[in-house]
Amino acid sequence: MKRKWPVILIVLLSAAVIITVIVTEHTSTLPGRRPPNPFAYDVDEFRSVDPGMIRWKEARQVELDTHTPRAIAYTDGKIYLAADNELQMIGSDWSRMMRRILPGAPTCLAVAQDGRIIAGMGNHLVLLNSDGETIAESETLAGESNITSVAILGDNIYAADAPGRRVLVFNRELELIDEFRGDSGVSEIHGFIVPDAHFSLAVNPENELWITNPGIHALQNYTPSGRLRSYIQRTSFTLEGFSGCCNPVHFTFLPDGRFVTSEKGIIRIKVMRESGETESVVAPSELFAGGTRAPAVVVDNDGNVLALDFDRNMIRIFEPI
Amino acid sequence: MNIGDKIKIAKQSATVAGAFCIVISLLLLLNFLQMQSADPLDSEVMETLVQRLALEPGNEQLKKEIRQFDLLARKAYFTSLWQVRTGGMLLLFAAIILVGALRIYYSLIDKIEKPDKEEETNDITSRALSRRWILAGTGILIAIALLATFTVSDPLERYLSDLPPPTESGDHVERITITDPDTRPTDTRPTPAPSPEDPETEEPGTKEEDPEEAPADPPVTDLAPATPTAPSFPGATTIRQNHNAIRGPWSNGVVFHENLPMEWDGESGTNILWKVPVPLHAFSSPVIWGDRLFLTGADDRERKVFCFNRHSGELLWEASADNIPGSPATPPRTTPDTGLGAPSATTDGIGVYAIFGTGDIIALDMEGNRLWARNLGVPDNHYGHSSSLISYGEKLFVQYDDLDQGRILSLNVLTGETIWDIKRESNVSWASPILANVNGSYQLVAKGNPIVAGYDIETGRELWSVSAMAGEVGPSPAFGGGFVFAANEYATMAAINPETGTVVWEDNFYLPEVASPVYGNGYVFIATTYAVLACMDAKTGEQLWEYDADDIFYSSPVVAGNRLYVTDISGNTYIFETGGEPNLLVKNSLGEEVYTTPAFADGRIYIRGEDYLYCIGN
Amino acid sequence: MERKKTKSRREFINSSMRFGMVLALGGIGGLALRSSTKDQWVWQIDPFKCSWCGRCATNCVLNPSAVKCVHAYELCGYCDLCGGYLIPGHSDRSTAAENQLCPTAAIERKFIEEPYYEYKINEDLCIGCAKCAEGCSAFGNGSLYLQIMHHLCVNCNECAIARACPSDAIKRVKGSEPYLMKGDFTADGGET
Amino acid sequence: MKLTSIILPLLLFLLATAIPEETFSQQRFPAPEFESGYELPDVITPEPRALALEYGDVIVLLLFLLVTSWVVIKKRSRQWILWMSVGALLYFGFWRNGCICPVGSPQNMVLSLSDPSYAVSYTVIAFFILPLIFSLSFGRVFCGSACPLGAIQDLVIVRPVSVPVWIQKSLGMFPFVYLALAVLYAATGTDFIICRYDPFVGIFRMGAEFHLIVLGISFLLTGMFVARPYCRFVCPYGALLKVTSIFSKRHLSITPNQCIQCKLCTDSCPFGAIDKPTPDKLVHDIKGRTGRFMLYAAIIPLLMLIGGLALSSSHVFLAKAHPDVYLAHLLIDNPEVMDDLNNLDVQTFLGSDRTIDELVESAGEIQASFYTGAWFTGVFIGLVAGLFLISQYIVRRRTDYEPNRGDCYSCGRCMKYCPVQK
Repeated sequence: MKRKWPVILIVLLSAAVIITVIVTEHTSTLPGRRPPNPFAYDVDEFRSVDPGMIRWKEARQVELDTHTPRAIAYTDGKIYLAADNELQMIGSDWSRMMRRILPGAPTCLAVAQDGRIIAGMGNHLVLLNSDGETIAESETLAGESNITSVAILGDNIYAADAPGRRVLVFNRELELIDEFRGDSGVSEIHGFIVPDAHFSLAVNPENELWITNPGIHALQNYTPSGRLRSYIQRTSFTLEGFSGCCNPVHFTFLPDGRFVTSEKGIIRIKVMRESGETESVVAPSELFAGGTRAPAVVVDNDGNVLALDFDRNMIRIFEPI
Repeated sequence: MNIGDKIKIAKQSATVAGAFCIVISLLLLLNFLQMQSADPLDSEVMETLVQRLALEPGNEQLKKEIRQFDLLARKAYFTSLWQVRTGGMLLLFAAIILVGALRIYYSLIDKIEKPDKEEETNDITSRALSRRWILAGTGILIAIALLATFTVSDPLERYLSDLPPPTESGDHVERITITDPDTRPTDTRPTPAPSPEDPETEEPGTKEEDPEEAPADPPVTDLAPATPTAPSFPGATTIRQNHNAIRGPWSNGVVFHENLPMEWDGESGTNILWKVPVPLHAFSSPVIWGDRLFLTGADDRERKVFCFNRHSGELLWEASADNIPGSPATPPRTTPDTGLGAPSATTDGIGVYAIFGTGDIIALDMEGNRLWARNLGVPDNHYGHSSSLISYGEKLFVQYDDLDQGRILSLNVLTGETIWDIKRESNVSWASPILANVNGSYQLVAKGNPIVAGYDIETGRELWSVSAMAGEVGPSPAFGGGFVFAANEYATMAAINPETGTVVWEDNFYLPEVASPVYGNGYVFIATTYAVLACMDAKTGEQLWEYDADDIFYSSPVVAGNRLYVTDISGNTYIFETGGEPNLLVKNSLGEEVYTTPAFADGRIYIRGEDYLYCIGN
Repeated sequence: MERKKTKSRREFINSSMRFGMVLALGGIGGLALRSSTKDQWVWQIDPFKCSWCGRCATNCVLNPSAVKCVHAYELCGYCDLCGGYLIPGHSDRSTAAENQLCPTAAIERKFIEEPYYEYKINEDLCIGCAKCAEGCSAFGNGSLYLQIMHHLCVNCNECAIARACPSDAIKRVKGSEPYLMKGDFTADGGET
Repeated sequence: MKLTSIILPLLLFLLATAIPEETFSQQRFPAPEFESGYELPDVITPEPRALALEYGDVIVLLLFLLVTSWVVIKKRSRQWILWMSVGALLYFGFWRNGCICPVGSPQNMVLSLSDPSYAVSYTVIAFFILPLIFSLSFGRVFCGSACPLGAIQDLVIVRPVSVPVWIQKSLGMFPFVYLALAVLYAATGTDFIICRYDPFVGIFRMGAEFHLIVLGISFLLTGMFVARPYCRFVCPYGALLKVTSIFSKRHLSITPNQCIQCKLCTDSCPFGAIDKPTPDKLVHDIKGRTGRFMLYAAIIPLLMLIGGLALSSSHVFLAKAHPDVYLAHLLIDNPEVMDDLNNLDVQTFLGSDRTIDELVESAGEIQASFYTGAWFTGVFIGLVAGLFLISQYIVRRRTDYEPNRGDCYSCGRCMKYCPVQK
């Protein structure tokens, strides 16, 4: 009997330890009881925006009844939306004026003054009339090509081919007449570096052709014949420029010629002066929480920014404050 | 080696192994604590060094320091990893030896076989004890479960019942869905197939309907069975593109057209595209469908509907509202400032519908052929009936408040049959009903005296009602920004939430007598009969500005985009920018008195003056 | 005589109970077989759900963790300025320690040609802390992401990281398709 | 390892050829065309353990069970069992890192029945079923020498003390309670508590979180004096084995021939699993016993009802083990945690695209399923308590020393001590 006491003591002690361990293990692993992340990498400071810079407010959200929005364009009070495999024309009162199934999945859109619509279909272009009927089709591009952006300037149609890292020039009959890769020989600027499927071009109100060079965080102005005229290059982890791999993703112009740029990674939309300084923020990244894709942007006649939010499947309208 | 030696060896090796175990365990524990307290990878020293470098990017010395520290830290980290792994192996090894030695030791000293000393009787008592403890154990378990019940409350129900769901974004973002002309609710509507008994089964008020009228119906009766799909009624999109009722789509004072003319002059003819004399005077306003514009006119002898080509001003046809069963032989007495033609017509592209002060209501097709006509009973109205019509789908809505009773009817636009007819708590009124899209479904909002109420358009059921009006109720309600706005002289200006039927704010500084309020882009505008145009914040009712016009307002203001159009009775149209500041963009004179509300089309404004109908455009 | 009776009764109870249990076992087994797979389950991280909380590094039963960073080379931009490699505010875009984000310097940066750089993970050094993955997602293409390395994973019946994962990104996947690859949007990887 | 290194590239190759090339070229953005001839490195994706090896584990288990049965019934050798348990410890424990193991398998079985998206693999079914079938045939041969958890405990028994019968009986209920809770938590998709609190898996892996190591060492320390504490008082799979073993067809017997009543075997069994011959008193007390038996049998439904009521009323407490429920409660009760930037779980949730409404809804559903589940659990626990009680009134007439079929682990110690030879 005497010799049993230490044994019982040890057993009781162990039992106590076992129970304590199980209870502490249970409680310490409940959500919210775990320690903070020792490897925290705080990118929030790059996300946060000085409220004074936000000079736009989100006024409306237009929910789309399609699954996969693909591209947006705007001309004369009408929104052209490519979603799923159809093309829609939406009036300024948000009534649908046209809805038509396209022969494929569009990747980008542009609308001419006369109402004709040019849709990039991955490896070729399609010209549609204002009712969405196909008028002409370009030849299918050889090799790996994906037209991610298209714009009309004068008699030419410019299409950005991201995998090809080139800009294709078509005439109005959709015949390929030229292409250029951006290597202009001006200073040490490299040709188009397109590290992912985002390569965008647009024409500003002064009829200048601007093309992104996302690999070096630049917006470049080209002559219609494809010679580099000028460029803006801003690399920065902060709001001051574009950061990381391949920004800006989309851009467009305000009526007075300022840039509206849309970035991925830390998703945000901001307005940049023609000189390259960030002027204001249209939408900080918290408005795109959980999102993964940079929204496509267009500007309407009133100077509001319309952002096609791919993740939320809606058009979001930002008005200047 | 005898058994004593074996025991000795086993004992010694157990002791050594045990001590070894303890040492290794302590070392491991130490290592563990060290790793816990100072994770070299998350070191503050490193952080400060890097921060310093950010300030002085060129400091080579600092860089060198960082590199050294980094190397050290990583070395330490991987060394401690190695230590843990090796320590664990050693511990395991030592533990195996310890256990083995102990087993041998005990098996050696326990070789002596001892007889069992337990008493036989133990069994019964131990069984009793077991039972007790099994019961006790069960009791403890249940006690723990019950205790747990009381220590934990279920907040989910509280959340679901009490808390309003915390909205993550506090900003007010308007949600829009794209309206689609293809998804008309009326498509699935059962086609009205009038059977011979139908007119007889109507309520007493319409009993007088003459069977002779039946021949007037053929276009409809033929149409319905012949084409089972029936005429499809315009959806919201199409209605928006037209000006189907007074004050535009839904009678709401908001139009959706672009490129509207900004400047004109009636005297010099600047931007007056055409101007035609009004064939028959009335105070009704023009309505537009496609390229047709409709007007009504009335006097004691005749009541007529006119159709114009809105592009050229050519009179396409006119139709008389005569030979209507139940129509009074002598028209009721009215005052000159109302007359028998005060209500405006409405159209849906299939027909045009007009009502007159006699209680006659007539439906014509787009070519002027009569579809049906009936008399709703002569209104008992000391000024004259003036509520305008509005239709949606197959329903035509008539606000018919007179001195006798408050009443609202819905008629079938194809047959004129009553769909529903409700009495309401209202005195005589002169306001017109509007349609408001509340949470995706339309309701009819009608202002009376004293109530402002919303009605289910399908059944006429009153959805909500607010008693806020007084006096002689003339202005119609307006809807926008989620609120119904109702204002009347001698009463109040009230913003009503139609979802709850509550007054959100009230104000009575500026009140209209004739012209209806209008909502646009967050503001409400009121045009008064004392020549003041006032603007308020639609959310709060805060008065933002007022503008003193040349003359008083009878014509209702209309919002198009970010412009406000309002015309005084001298014929001056003021165009404001909708906003918190009075920003008069331009003032245009027509040179003729205007009591009606203009109609808008793409790039065009149509104004009915006292004598002429004007088309204004660039 | 009586004893024999009880014995046979007991045997009867025994064998009928045994029979019942065999039936029950067969029933359970059959039910389980109805929704069974000949494949095995392994744990994997859905890179599209991962929120880079760092618990993969601290909560795995293994030390260092079986979670490692993998690099979808196809997705990588090969940029000079890499948000997954360089700390923000780096003094220089070089491989020196003061510029590196990775706490164990497990990412090897190599110049390929103007203007491209290769980033390669040294798996032995990687501890699965997700710092680079977070940087790459915030600033880049998201080509750096975490996966559970199956030659290291002991395939616990209940993964300790899965329990700790705040974004529910760790799930069981079929052993025949044990990785949820980025850059391959063919299966359920891209659309979920 | 050799095998994997051959199979691995083969599998990779098969995998690559199985996916149509087109999808790759379309969906993957092509890397830049490097002029220097640089080629993209391959993404390293080592394959998991080959399926064949998993099936190999089943075969190893089957072998262990077969050989142990043979040894226990025919060969009657403690030595064999000892070495086999060392083998099981090395193979299933240290080599296979304690996973896969039948002890946790009921959870997988239950999950596959409750969650249609989870299909249980054949291996797990085999691991769950095989020991039970052997237990129905030959007693708990799995515990004796195939279970790594049992083996590690068995090997550290140094100085066993005899645990009083009443402790053994009352604590013996716990495995059933534990099993019921484990089923509840597995069925609701909350947790695999058996695996989570498995004390030895950390030792098998030579690494775990600190407190789990402490747990393992505590169990082993206890196990030096109280033999097999986990098996006897915790193991939920043991509960299943116990029930099946009671009705086993053949069972280990202490003596190959006539018992000589030397009582040596009772002393040899560290688990108190040897039934003595029935004392005469007990045999003669049959009348009062039957009455009590009937009384307690009548009480069982009442116990089941009480158990069901008690457990179901505490379903919210039980459900809080589910992270969703816990988080929902946390966010409702302490909304200020939303501002706590260090609270990763809350912050991650807020950053996700789930709304609190959705979370509350899912938590509500989980709680509802816990309510139903807790009823079943409670009723089961009541039933177990009742059966434990009435079993105290069952007396089997025994003239010899016999192993208790439910509690015997087939370790063979008694056979070794038995002086009777064949």
